[in-house]
Amino acid sequence: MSFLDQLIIHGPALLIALPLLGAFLTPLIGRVNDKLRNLFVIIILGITAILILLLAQEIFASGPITYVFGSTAPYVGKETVIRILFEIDALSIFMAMIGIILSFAAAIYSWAFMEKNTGLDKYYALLLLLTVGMLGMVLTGDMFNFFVFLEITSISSCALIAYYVNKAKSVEAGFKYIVVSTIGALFVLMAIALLYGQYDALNIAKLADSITFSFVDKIALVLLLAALAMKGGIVPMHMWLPDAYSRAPASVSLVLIGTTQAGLYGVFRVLFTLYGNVIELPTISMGWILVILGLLTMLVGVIMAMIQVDFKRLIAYGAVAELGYMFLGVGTCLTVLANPEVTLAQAPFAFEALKGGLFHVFNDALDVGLLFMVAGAVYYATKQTSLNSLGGLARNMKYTTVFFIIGLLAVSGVPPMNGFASKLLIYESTYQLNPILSIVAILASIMLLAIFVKVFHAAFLGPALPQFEKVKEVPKSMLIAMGIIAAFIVLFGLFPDLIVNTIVDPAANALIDNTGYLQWLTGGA
Amino acid sequence: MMTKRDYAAVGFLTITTVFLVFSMLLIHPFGNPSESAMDQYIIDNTVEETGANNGVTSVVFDYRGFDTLGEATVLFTAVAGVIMIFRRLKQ
Amino acid sequence: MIANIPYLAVVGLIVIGLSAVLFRKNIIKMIIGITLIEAGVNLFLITLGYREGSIAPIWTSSPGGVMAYPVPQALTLTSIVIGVAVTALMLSLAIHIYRHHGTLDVRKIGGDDQ
Amino acid sequence: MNGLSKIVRTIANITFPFVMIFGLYVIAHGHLTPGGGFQGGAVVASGLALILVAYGSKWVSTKIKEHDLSLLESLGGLGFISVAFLGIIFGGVFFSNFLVGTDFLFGGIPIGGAADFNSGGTLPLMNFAVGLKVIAGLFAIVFVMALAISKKEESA
Repeated sequence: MSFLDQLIIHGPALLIALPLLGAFLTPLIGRVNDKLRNLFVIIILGITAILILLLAQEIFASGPITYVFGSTAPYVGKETVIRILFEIDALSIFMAMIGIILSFAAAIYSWAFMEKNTGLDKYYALLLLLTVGMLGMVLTGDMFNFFVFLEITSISSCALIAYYVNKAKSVEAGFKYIVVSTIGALFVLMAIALLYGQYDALNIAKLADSITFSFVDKIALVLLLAALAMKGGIVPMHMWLPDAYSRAPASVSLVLIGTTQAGLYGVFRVLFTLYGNVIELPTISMGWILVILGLLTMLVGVIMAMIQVDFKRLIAYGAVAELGYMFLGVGTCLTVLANPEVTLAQAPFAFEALKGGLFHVFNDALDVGLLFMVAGAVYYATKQTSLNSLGGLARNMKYTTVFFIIGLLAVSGVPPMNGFASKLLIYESTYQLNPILSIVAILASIMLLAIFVKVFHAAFLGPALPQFEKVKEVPKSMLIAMGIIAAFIVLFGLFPDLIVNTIVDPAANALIDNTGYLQWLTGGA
Repeated sequence: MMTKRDYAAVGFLTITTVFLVFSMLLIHPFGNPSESAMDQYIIDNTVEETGANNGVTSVVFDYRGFDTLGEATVLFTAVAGVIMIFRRLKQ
Repeated sequence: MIANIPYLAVVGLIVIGLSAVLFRKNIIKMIIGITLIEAGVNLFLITLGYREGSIAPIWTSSPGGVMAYPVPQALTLTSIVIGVAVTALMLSLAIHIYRHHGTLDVRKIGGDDQ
Repeated sequence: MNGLSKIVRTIANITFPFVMIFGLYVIAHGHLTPGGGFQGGAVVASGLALILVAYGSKWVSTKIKEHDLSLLESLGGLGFISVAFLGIIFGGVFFSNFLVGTDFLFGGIPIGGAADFNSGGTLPLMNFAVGLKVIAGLFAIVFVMALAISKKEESA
């Protein structure tokens, strides 16, 4: 067996073990040399990214991979699943790609952005741990393991949000975040305990196979959805999100988007896979709840974004609005899927909506990430965050301005950027469910465009301000990081069909049809 | 004085309580869990498979060892976070 | 139904903890509330594995018997350690909040800024 | 934080060795008796915290630095993950218990519930690694918090 085969076989374990090893080693290497440590972190994340690509190739070619920890005999019979296993299908690897791109960009961005701060050994270790948590959440096939990684993500992101401890607001944002996410995680644990108490299993596939949708299951579903939607920042539970995003260092905000998406992944996995066999039972209402929450999220995000004067806080509310689109797309799909009278073949728009929603998960991560990095660059150059005191930066920060224009167009869904590609899918498909939905969605997009054009005008155009005369373009590492993300945005915008067909389509298929996920259990492979 | 937030909190608390009470009453009776194939397998095979007398340790470090890696990571994360939060700041 | 009465202790702990988080204004009391919720969930987890008249799942030379299920105990152990980590981080943030504001009362700490 | 009175220090001096031995016993016998790396580590760390309370963080900070604790913790974590990695090499899968049933250290299988220290495969190794990690980690948390509070007292 060649080395490459071995790498793919042990890939799922290495994806977690490698960044984890990096996190344990980072403080040791940081004692030797600072630059070496930065390089080490970037290399570790780079290798992880390559591994993810290798695995993705394998999964898109030949279906889900399972990896059992601790034994070569994966399970004993079909009745008992004893050990923890990773189960990676197209959706998992899709989310893992998002996470690793964000972390990789954040690590490069941090090189110059965080250079003048102290405590960087721990900062980089926590960044790697956050990546571990994110990857673990999306790759795992075990409910309790999911909870453990959820906690790793919460704890590391809380510490990173409170990075600027000398600012009271950052500490408060961190505290708010940890309280909210701990209670959420405990709800998740309670739900896991309820499921374990009934079915004596912790494995997602095993649970999905035996779930009967009793009353206790419904309570567990509510607990899981409430907690995970909160992690995902969906509207009645979004209060922590703007604080956390805007008070964290820009590089951390970037990765935080990934953790929010991992929360959304949890929602999707619970709805479509864990409760996938009984999805027809909760009638149509579940999908409509998602749709309405999505619309609310959109509107609240856009309206709150309008009145912000803080650059990063405004983007954070923009990010909230973007989250609404994903819920709208997925909810639309669920309304059809949960309706026993309509099959999927009769309503092809449902699948389009799901694809749009999932594609938008990727696009939102890139677009909002780029905007956060631009906001960080502006802060780095001017030490200002309030839009009222910014102005005329386009003269001195040419590249940053270009990146902001790309991000602005992408986030508000203007062709030819990637945001347009996914939003178009969502508009078209939701229109067929109910025209009002797509009208609201388009309206929210137009408002986003207006808001960000205003920001562009306020920060980058206008007369040169005397206090910003000496402002210089940001260092290369930050430009490279922004460039990577911007390149992805343009690439996705120019060839949306390619991306949709190669990675989004398998992910949507994996979500809609959970037989692939349960295959090894029900005796397929 | 109850504010709007307090009413919301009371409502949330009531709903949670009702849900939890119902789920507690509907789950299997206290002390009589249903036959668990997973746990029974572990009880039957721990000694041969892991060579440990302590069933819990064998679950923690062998059958569910990966959880323990995550748990150790959580602790590492918390320590790194606490040390980072109390770091010396540049004046 | 009647056999499930002991489980209500779990509900009690969780509700007391939640109400502390929601209604107390002191940050330390909120943290205590969260640890109470955690205790409730852990209690629930560990009772799931209890069988009437069972012994701990440890093989000794003493006469054996029915063994309690080991998996919930292991899960509880993991969850307790996670709880310790979370509490440590929350307390250190509380120390910082106290440094900045000289108080732990949430009403006197800035609150939301739009 | 300053130390406490002489009485407290004397009692701490007397109890400290017992707490240490008990904690290390719990770690070492994790695969035989109730306990394990986490529990034993917590016992040892609480013994160290006793010294911290009795003698004060200033005195302790002359003996050990927080980055040494952080280093120890990293070593514990590395040890744990390397045992798991060795599973790939010797057992063919991550976290494989490759030592059990061999003639190597800890390879034995206890028969009929008889306590045999030389058993458990990789479990004792992981217990030691986790024990080291928990001792260093928990003590580091308490120590760093105590130092932070004492600095605040000085400046006030």
